[in-house]
Formats: sequence, C-alpha cells, structure tokens
Amino acid sequence: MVEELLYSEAGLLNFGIFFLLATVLLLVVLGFVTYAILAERKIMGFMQLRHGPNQVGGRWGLLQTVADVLKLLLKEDTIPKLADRPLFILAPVIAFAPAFMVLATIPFTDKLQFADIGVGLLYYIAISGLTTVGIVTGSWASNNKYALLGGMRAAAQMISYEIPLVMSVLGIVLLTGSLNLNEIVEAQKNGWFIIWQPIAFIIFLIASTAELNRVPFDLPEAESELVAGFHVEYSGFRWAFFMLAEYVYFFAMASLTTVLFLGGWLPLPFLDFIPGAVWFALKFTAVIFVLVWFRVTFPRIRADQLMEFGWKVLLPIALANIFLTALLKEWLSIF
Amino acid sequence: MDLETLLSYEWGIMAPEFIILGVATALTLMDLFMPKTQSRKILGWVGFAGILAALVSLLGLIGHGPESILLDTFRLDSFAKAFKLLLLIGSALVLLIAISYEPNEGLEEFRGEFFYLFLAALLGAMIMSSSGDLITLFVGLELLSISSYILAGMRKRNQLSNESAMKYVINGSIATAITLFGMSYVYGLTGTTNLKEMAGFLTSVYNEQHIYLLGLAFFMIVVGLSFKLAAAPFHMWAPDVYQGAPTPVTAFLSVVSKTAGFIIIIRILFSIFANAPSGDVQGLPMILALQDYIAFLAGATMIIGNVIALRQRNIKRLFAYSSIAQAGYLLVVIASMSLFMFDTLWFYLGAYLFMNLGAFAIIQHVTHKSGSEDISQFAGLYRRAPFLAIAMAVFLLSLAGIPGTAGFIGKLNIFMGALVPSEGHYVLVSIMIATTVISYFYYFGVMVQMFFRPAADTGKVKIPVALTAVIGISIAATILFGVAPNIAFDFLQGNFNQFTDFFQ
Amino acid sequence: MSAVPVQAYLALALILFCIGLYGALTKRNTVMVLISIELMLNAVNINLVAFSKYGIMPSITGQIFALFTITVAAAEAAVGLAILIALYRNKKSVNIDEMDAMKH
Amino acid sequence: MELWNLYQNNYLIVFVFLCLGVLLPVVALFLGKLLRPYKPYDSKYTTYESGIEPFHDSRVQFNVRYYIFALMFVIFDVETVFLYPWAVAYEKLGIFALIEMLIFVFMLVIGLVYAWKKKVLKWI
Amino acid sequence: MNLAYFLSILVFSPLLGILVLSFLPKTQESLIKTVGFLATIPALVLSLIAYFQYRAGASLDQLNEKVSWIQFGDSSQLGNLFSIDYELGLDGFSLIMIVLTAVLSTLAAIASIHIKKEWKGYFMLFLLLEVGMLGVFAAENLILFFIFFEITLIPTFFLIGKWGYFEKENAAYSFLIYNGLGSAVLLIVIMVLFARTGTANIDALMAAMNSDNPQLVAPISENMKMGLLIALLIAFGVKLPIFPLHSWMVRVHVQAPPSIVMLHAGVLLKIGAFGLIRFGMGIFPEQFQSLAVWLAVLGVVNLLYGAFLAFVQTDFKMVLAYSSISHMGIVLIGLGALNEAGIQGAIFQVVSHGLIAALLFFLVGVFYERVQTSNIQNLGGLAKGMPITAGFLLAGAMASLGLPGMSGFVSEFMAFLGLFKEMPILAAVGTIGIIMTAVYLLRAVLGITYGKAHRDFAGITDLKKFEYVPVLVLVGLIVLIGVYPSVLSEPLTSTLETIMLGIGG
Repeated sequence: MVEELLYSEAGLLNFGIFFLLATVLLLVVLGFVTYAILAERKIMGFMQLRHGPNQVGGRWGLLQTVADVLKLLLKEDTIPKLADRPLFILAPVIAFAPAFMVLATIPFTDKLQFADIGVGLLYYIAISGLTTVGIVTGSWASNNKYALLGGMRAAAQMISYEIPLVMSVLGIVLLTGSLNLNEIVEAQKNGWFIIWQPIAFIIFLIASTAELNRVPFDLPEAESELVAGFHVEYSGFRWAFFMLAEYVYFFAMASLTTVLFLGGWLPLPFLDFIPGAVWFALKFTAVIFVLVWFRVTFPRIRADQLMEFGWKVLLPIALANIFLTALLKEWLSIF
Repeated sequence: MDLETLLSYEWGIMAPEFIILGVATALTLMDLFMPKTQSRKILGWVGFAGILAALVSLLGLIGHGPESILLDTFRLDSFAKAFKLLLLIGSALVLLIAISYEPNEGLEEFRGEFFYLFLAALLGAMIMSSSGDLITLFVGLELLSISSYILAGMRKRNQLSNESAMKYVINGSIATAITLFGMSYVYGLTGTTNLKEMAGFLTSVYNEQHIYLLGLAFFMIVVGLSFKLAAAPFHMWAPDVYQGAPTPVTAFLSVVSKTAGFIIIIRILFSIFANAPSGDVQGLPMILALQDYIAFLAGATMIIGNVIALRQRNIKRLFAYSSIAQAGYLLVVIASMSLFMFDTLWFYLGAYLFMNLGAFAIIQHVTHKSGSEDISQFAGLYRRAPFLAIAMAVFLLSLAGIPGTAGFIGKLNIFMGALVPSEGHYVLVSIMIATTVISYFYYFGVMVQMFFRPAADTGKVKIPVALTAVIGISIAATILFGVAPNIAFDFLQGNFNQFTDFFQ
Repeated sequence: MSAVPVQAYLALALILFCIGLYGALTKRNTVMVLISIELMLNAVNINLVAFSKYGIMPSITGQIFALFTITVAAAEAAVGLAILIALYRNKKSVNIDEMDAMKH
Repeated sequence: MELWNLYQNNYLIVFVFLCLGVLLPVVALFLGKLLRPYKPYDSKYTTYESGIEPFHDSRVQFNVRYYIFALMFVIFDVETVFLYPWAVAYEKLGIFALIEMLIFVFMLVIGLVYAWKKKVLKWI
Repeated sequence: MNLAYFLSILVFSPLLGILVLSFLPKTQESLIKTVGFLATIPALVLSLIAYFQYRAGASLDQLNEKVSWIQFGDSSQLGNLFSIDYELGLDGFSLIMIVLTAVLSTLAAIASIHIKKEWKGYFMLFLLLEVGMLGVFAAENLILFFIFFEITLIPTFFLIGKWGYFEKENAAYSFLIYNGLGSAVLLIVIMVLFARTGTANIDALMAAMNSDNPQLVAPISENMKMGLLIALLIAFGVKLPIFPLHSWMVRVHVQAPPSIVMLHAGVLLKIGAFGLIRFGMGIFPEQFQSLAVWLAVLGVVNLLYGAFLAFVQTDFKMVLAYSSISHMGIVLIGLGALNEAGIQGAIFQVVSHGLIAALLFFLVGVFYERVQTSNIQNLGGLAKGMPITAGFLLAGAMASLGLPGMSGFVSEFMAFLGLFKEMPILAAVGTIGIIMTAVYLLRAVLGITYGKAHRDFAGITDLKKFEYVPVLVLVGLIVLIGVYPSVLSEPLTSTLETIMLGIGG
C-alpha cells in the first residue's frame, strides 16, 4: 500500500496520509524521549549505586518523566523584558524542527522508512547543522551574558565537531558509493562498517557525543560555570523544547549510528529469523546505553581541551581515514 | 578517467604552474616551522628562485606546440606562453621589491605570508592565462583576487591597509558576482563551460531572445572584469587600494593583476563572443557589434584616469590614476581589434611592467623612510640620489610615452592598431593622444619635484641590493625596448606564430 | 515533467541578484554588504543549477560550476570577514561611510 | 513519470516533517498558554545575573577566536562540498581523482597546520 | 664623403660629450664647460664638411642610411609594410638647417658660460637637445622625425624649468603643454598616414599620396587628406608659432636662459617651418594649394600682430619675442605665395631669422648678465657703458628690420616678391608690418643704446674675448647671406624644384 502511495501522484491526499504517519512517528519519538530520560536516570542510578526515580508511577518510577512534562506545561512562562521577543519565541522552534526533520530519512528496517531520498546522509548532516542557528538565536535573544556565552560556546563546539563528524562518514560513502542510507545498510551485508571502518566509528562516536552536547562534552550547558548556558532565560515549555530537541537528536543520532556502522536492521549471521525491526531496536538500544554509560563515566573536559581535541586530533585522523579507505579500496578492492 | 589516460597527458606543459605551487607550499611550511626570530627575507629569495625556475621551465616550453590536457581545461598555446612570461617576470620583480619592503609597522609577523601569497596570486593568474574552461578561468581569477585581498590588508595594524583591503574585497566581490552572473547566462545558452565548445555552439544561436541574453552576458562580463583592469566603470577602488596597500602589493596590483585582467578578458571575449551572432542585419559577430561599447569604456577610462590624476598629491594615488589611464590605453587595443592586437597588448603590457615596477621600486624606497607619501617627498631627489632621480625620470617619461622609451613604442603600436582598420578609431586615438598630453602634467610634476625643488633632507640615500636590481633591470629594459623594440617583436614573431593557435 | 518553467528560475535569480546589488551598493554596514554579495553569488548559483537542468543543453557542468561558486564565495566571505575584524579592531566601526581615511 | 512521483513524494514527506516539527512547539505552547498561570511582576522579567542587578549591555564583544573558528568551519565545511561528490563517484573516477583529492586535502591540511602554528586553535 | 654612417655620427656626436660629462665630477666647472663646448664641435665640423662637399658637387644621396629597425606584425606576411626603418638622409634644405643647427649650437655652448649652476646637468641636457635638433632635420622617416622632435622637447623643458628666470616653471610647463599638444596632433597625422599606407618613409609617402593609383592598406579620402593637412598645420603652427597659438613662446623667450633662447629662436621654431615645407607641401601638395590663401592671411596677421605687440613692450626680451612671431609671419607669407620666390624667401627667412634672433638674444644675455635687467627704460644709455655691445645690437636690429646687404633683406624681399605676384593686396597690407618692424626695433634699440640714462653704467665691462666669437660669427654670416645669397640658394635649388613639381608650379 505504501509502495503504491509512493508511486502515486503527489497531492493533498498524500500529504494527509504522510502527516498522519509522521504524527505516529512523532508520538513514538515522544514516548521514546519520555522513557529514555527515565532510563538514563535509572541506569545512572544503578551505576552510581542509587535507585533513581522510584516514587511516581510505582517502584520503577514509570511516570516520573510524564509528571515532569506536565509540570513544565503548567509552569508560568516568562520572557525577560530586555529579550528580543520575536527571536526569543522563535529560537526553540528553530532548534526543535530540524531535530525532528532528520528523522524523515532514517531507515528503521528495509520497509519501515519514511523518505527514501538519494542523499539521505547529506540531508541528515545538512539539516542537523541548523540546530546551531536555533541555539545561537536563543542565546542572543535572551540578552543575558551567561546565555550568550553559552550560546557562543555551543556554536563553536558544534561547528568544530561537525567537521570530524562529516569527515568520518566519508569512509562509508567511499565504500558504498552512495549517500542513500538504505544502500549503506545493504552494503553492510559483508560485514558491518564498524569492522571495516573502526577508526571512523570511534571518531563518529566521539563527535556525535559532542554534537549532542552530552557528557563529557556538555560545556554549553555546564551548570557549574554558566548556570545553564544558552537556555538560562528559558522556562516552562520553551525550555522543554530545547531539551526535547536534544533528546530527539539523541534518538536520531543513535539511529544513524546504527544505520551507518552497525548494519541497521541486518541480523547477525545465522540469526536472521529474528525480524529486522528487533535487530534495529537491539542495536539502537546498545548505542543508547553506551552513550548513557559515557555520561556516567567520564568527567567533563575543559573548554580548551575540547576545541583542541576536535581540531588537532579528530580532524587529522578523520582526514587520514578517508585516504586510508580510498587507498584500501583502490588496492585491495574490498568492495 | 583511468590511470592510462592520466599518464598519457603531457604533464610537462604544466611545469611552471607546478613549480610555483610547490614553492608556495614549501614556503608556507618553511614559514611555519622557522623560528620566530629568524629573518623572513630568505623566504623571499626562495620565492624569487622559484619564479626563476618557473621562468626557465616556461622558456623550455616555448618551442612546444599547442597542447591541451585535462579535457581542455588546461591549454598551452602561444597566448598562454607569451602572457605567462609577462606574469612571471612581473612577479619576480615584485618579489624583489617585496624583499626590500620594510615598513615602520604592521608587517612584522606576516613577512612570510607576504611572499607566498604573492606566489598564490601569481598561480591564479597563470592558470587563467592557460585555461580553456570557464570554471578554471573563474577559479584562477578568484585565486588571484582572494590572495590580493589579503595582500592588500597585510599590514594588519595599519588602518589604511585595513581599509584598502576592505574596499578591495567589497568591490572585488561585487565585480566577481557580476562576472559570474554573465558567465551563468553564457553557460545556460551553451550547456558547457568549455570555451571552444561554447564558441562552436554559439555560432548557431539565432533565437532573438537568446541573442539578447548573450548581449546581457557580454555586458556583465565586461563590466565585472573591468574591475581587474581598474578600468571604468569599476575603477573607483583603485586609488584607495593603491594608497592603502603595502607598496609591493600596489606594484603587484598595478602590473601583474592588471595583466591577468587583460588575459582573462581576451580569453573570454575572443573565445566566446568572437563568432556569436549579434542579431543585427549585417550579420556581424557579437564582438564587433559591441566594439563601440568597449571603445566607450576605453575612452572613459583614459579621461577619468588622466584628469583626476592631475589633482593628486599622494604619489601612490597618483600612480593609481596613472594605472587607470594605462588600462584605458590598453583597452584601446582591445577595442580596435586589429590584426596586431595580441602583439600590441603583449608589448605594451611588457613595457608597462618594467616602467611601472621600476617606478614603484623607487616610490617604495623614497616613501618608506619618511612614512609620508606626499609628492613632496621626491623634492630634491636629484641631489640626494641622482641615479634614482634619473631612473625615475626615465620611467615617468616612458609612462608618458616619450620617444626613446618602451612606452613610446607601445603607444605607437596602439595607435597603429587603432588606425589600421578601414574605419579607423579616430575619436579613440584622439582621446588617447589628448589624455596623454594631459598626463604630461602630472608625470612632469613629479619630475619638477625631483629636479627643481630643493630637498628637505639632504642625507644620502642607500638603496638595498634587491631594489637596485629591480630598478636596474627595469631601466635597462625600458630603454632597450625603446631603442631596439625589434628584440621583443622578433621574439614574439619567432616564437608565438602570430597567436594563430588561440582560436584553434 | 517540469511544473516550473526555466524563466521562473531565471527571474528569481535576476531579482535576487538585483536585491543583492542594491544592498551591496547602498548598505552602510559592511556585514550587510557582505551578505548582499553572498546574495548575488547565490543568484548565480540558482541560474547555474536551473540551466543545468532546464537549459537549452542541460548538462551536469552547471552544478559543478555552482559547487565551485559556493566554495569561492565561502573563501571570499571568510577573507572579507577576517579583514573586517582587523579593521574593526583598529577603527571600532564597521560602517562603510566611516572608511574615509584616504582622501585625495 | 513514476520515478518522478516517487521523488516528489519523498520530498513531500520531508516537508511533512518540517510542518510537524514547527507545529508541535506551536501547538504545545498554545496549549500551555491555556493551562499555565500568569502572575507577572517586574522582578520576574529581569535578566538573570546571579541575583544581582544586571549591568551593562549583555551583548558584549566576544573573543575573536569565536569568529576565527567560524571561519575555519566555513573553510572545512566547504571542503566537504568537494569530498562528498568525490566519495560518491569514487568508483568511477578512480586513481586520478584520488590523487587530485590528495593534493586538495593536502592544501587544506597545510591550512590546518597553519592555523595550528599560528595558535588559532588554542582556546582562550 | 663615402664614410658609412656619416650622418649618424653627425647626429649622435654630441652623445659622446654626454658620456664624457657623466664621468666628470660635478665641481669641475671649467672642465665641464670646456667639454660641453668641445662636444658641439664634431657636429659642426662634419656638417660643414657635408656642406662644402655638396657645394663642390658631391651627391647627398650617398649619405643616406637605412637600417631596418622596427617591424610591426608578422614580416613573413606583411613584407615591408608596417616596418619602420632607421633612415637618415639629407637634401639641400635639411643640409642648410643642419649647418645652422650645428653653428648655433656651438655658439650657444659658448654663450652658456653665463650659466650659474649645475653645469654638468645643463650641458648634458644641452647636448641631448642638440641631438634632437640635428636628428629632426636628418630624419627621412616621419616616425623618426617625430622621435627626434620629441627628444628636443624634454631637454628644453628641463633647461627652461631649471636654469631660467623667475617664472621658469610656468614657462616650462606652458612650453611642454603647447608643444605636447602640437606633437600629439602631429603624431595623429603621422600615425594615420602610417597605418593607412603602411610606410612612414617620407619619399614613399610622397609617392603614395600623389600617385593616381596608390598602394594603400586602407583608403584615404580627400576630406581626410585635408583634415590631416589642417592638423599638420596646427601641429607645426604651435611650434612656429602661428598667431593664436603663440603665447607659450613669448613666455619661453622671456624666461629661458639666453643660450637656450638662442637655440630656441634660432632652431626649434624653425622646425615648424621645416615641417610645413617638407611634409605639408611635400605630402599634401594639392590640399596645400587650396589652403595657401589662408596661410598667407595668417602670415600677414602674424606679421602685423607681432609687430604691433612688439611696439608696446617695455622689456627688450618681449620685444624680441614678439618680433620673432612677426618674422615667422614672413615665413608663412612666403609659403602662402606658393611660388618659387615665395618659398625661397620663406626658407631664407628661416635661416636668416635663426641667425639674427640668435645674435640678438645672445646680446641680451650679455648685458642682462651685467646689469640684471632687460627693461628698455632701465637700460637707457647703455652705449656709454658698453659701446661695442650697443653697436652690435644696432647691427642686429638693422639686420632684423631688413637693411639691404644683410640677410633679413634678402628673405623679406623674396617673400614679398612672391606674394605680390599672387596676392598683391594682401602683400600691400603686409608691408605695413615691415615698416612697423623698423619702428619698434629702432625704438627699442635706440632707447637702449642712446636713450636717457637712468643709471650709471660705469665699471661695466664690455664684451669679453670669448663673447666676441659668437657675435662676430653671427654678424659675419648675416652679412654673408645678405651679400652672397647663393650660399643658401644654390643648395636649395634641387629641393625647390621638387616642391615646385609637387605643387604644380
């Protein structure tokens, strides 16, 4: 049915159907975010030998995040007098919309995918870059020194790590010869790219953590230095959208990691009776877990170390990786 | 493209470019890894040696037949060879000037960059001269432009330098955008960026609308490129930039950059528009139909340059307007489109190279000590440094076109070219001659300062070796080509085969 | 099948170009001028890409040309901004009409 | 024709996601407006500055390094403009393009080394 | 007289002096002056040799030199077209002019003793000027002619601007601009001819322009020919100078150092006349004929205007300057007559005025050097202090106003003779000018020599020994031409024949 839909003429009807489907995905993502936050807190709790949330919604604290969201919804919304009102209101939207947009191209299984566009990877990278604009807008509009400082730092960090991130996936593009995410997954039939591109994987993982502003790269929000960074003036649901954007990215980035390096929905050998969706979910969860694990384990690194690490270590290695891959491909013709 | 095709290319014809690229890269690295305290002059000499090496390799290629590689994006025809020769000689002299450039402030830690940016700009110009494709032409142009922007602002802590660089960037970028817009139309009408294919395709365009679009493209390209020439209508940047930029950069802009501008204008106009129909009843090709427009630009440029130069007190501004005027003279060559066009352009640009660079070498030396660039700095130069004064006089006379100097032969050549076509360009020639006479005023004004006025400071002047070399070479060439121009003409005739391969 | 005729692209590009040109020639703030110039260059890109798809002789070259234009525009903007910063440090102003240290 | 439809539909989806991405905050904030209290007083609307009265304009001049990083980003981001098409078409282009790209990247690496040596990459 | 490169050596011999001078230290005043003077001698000797050989019947053709010089365009396709050769040659007229130049240069070098500063630079420029002047007359090629013409410009600019009197820079500038414009117009004419015919050789041009079926690169219409001639007239009119274009010349004559004025009035002005006769008449004979009337009218205007203004001047230099304008009118009158007598008169006038003006300006220099003024009032009674100078001054004036037995008479007589034949009324008007010449010259000279003395001239030395040389030589020549005109007329015969052939007279 979906096939037919895709091949039928694009019109208002299609728009409506897609809209509904996308809303479903949105709800799923929101559900994910709700429980990802809970899971994160729980895992952290366990790792730190604590219980984590355990009051709201039973022993597991299942409704903790829901309650948090409701609280945020009911909070009074203040916009500082000195703020640039239109920009202040616009900023969370700019930050959130790209986060959701990138999900459009990610193939969850060979069937379950929304837009199968030829330049999926490029699309992801291009759109995700827009969030920085939202962050800088928010920090500028707040007209607050902490916010501005945080925003600038966030921008600097995000653009600095965008480069190695983009470069690291080039190895994969080289090997598959395509920017289409489906084809990238298909190309991993002979082995996941984590095996063929280990260096790229490490770079990607580090850079994506930094892009997500997660520990150990959470300087933009460093509570102890900048109070809360770029969203210090935001409260209530406006603030929630910054957080939401962050977690949707979390979701998207984990999906992308799965797709690019862990073979997407592809099963492990001899285990292909398990459906692709499950495989995807498993790998995805593993990535999420690792990222949460990072958060618990690593201390935040210093600002200067952060930037220098990105430019002086990650970028050269990523560049070297590209040519290593190209040479390997040329001489070994592994693919 | 596989390895075999790749190896079948004759890469040797790119040797000069490779040498410049290699030296520029090497200089960058040397500069970065050299201890801070060490003098950067050595880099200048290495760069100079690199240019000489490129020159030698270019001379080795002179007997080489026309050849094009990389899908005709790189072309080695006689046009390319002849004009690359000018570019290389000009840059070599500029580099020598730059080596002896020691401003009071503002260049300390950037000395190294100074040299390799010159090389990068030169590389851009060279690529332009042997490019057969719109894209490479454009990239070459921008390599030249962007390097020049930085060079103009090289004295980071000097406000004039900053300002001149800013103005240069803004004007340059606008000009680039206009040129590009014109280019995009030409591309749209032909679907290719290869100059030859474009020309071939355009001969068959007869759609009225397309011809109109092509005319618009022509107009925009000419307007945009007039920036590089510092010709009307894009000349207004020149005085400020020339004044604010470090003197070697000014010299570079006025000579090498201008030469490159003429190179690209010829490459584009005469490749693309030479055979395009203009849509008028006589079936003239577009370039002839729009000849008057170029002639108008030439006239306006000459008048503006020469008349406004009369009011200048700052020597570099004066030379800016002088160089605008010279661009006007050169545009006359293009506007007249005679069979001597290439020869004339080449000879005049060569003559201009020596006379202007020689003059700038002296200007740099005279102005940098006092820091002032007022014309009165030249007062009494004859007493303080007779050699400098006489050399300057020779250069000025050559710029003014007085016999005995290369400038005169060049002008003679221009006049001849303009008058040979059966409807001679009498008006243009008259304007050119009249403005030349006007130019006597300001050129001789400098001489009056040097010879008639008493010196404020009577101390003797010591000239650095590199500058002496530049002045010596320039003066020798200016007089040699003025007295025995056939050395140059024979060389041109003997080696470049009348530039017939330009259109093939 | 193309719903949008090539003329529309060309008109858009031309309008964008003119806006850019106007801005570049009239704005006082240098940053605005640089942005206007970017606008002009992007108009060129629209032209090139439109021609590469809907031109008389469609070919991929136009897109390649556009890539080069983008690159060069970026380099130009980078240099322009760098110079602007240097200028701002010395002058504490980014206004075009305050750049008048040089007069005849 | 069919492919054209597929192509259009795929981008239609992208557009749908954009709409949703914008709609969600708008709707949610609108809903919030209905639910949340509104009890304004002056000090609520002051700019936060660790509890003291805010002074000076907060749009202070930033360290120039931020701009330089922005410029670096522009340069390297543009590099990817060339790297991506190259990578995609690598199989067809082969060794020639590899060498070309090596030269290109080598130049950019020199740029990086340059920035490194000029201490541009040092943060504060 | 079969020496190869004889003419080149003649023309460029002063360069040797420049070379020697450049190695001399600046402070050696007398040595520099001696070298400067000696450097003019070779040209003088060689030109006299040429003159006497010619008088002895040798052909001037064997002096012709031709070396290929510049080739524009591809010689394999264009052949000899668009090539400019280095070609020198002489005919009777130019030979006379060269002798005149060489003589006056040597005398001016003697007169340069009065120069007060920077002798080295002065003499170098002086000698360069001489090269230019000699070259102008020897050039067989329009472009070469132009080059030498311009070469005279630059040294003159500096010589006036640096060594002149109070308003020297203004004078130098107006000299430069007027002459620059003049030469610019000349250049247009030359280039049009060159571009259209592909040659710049004067003989070839004459042939090409006057043949019925010319071999041209591009056509030249009759209108264009007329335009070119008028342009030529303007170009040389500036130099000559013709009435509305004269103001620069007065300034130069007043402000320049006397030795330079000698050359300027004696030779440089004559280039205009030389050019008109050689190129105007030679290349465009038909057009010249139709302009002849106007030329004669201009000549009369020049004559009267110059004479009138000379009459009202109080400064002797100004008197002489306007007298030069007036006398150049006679040249024009001669040319306008368009017959043999008239043209011969014009040429005679060229030479004769060269000598007379040189003499008078030399004398002005002499007494100006001693009394620091050239105002007629202030000079009154000079004869008491400097009787010999005053005597020669009177002789000069007599020559100038056309006293029979002196060169002025011959030339004026012939010029008017020519004009009376063609346009009697105009000639009659013109004779008023002759009378006025006598009036203003006598007024001025008598005012100086025997006028009321305003100051005491005691203690002023009269002519020194070396100052006799120029005076005597010049007076001698003036008288020689006056009593034995065939020193000039004989060498001119062949030139005149050619010209007359061209204009169909």
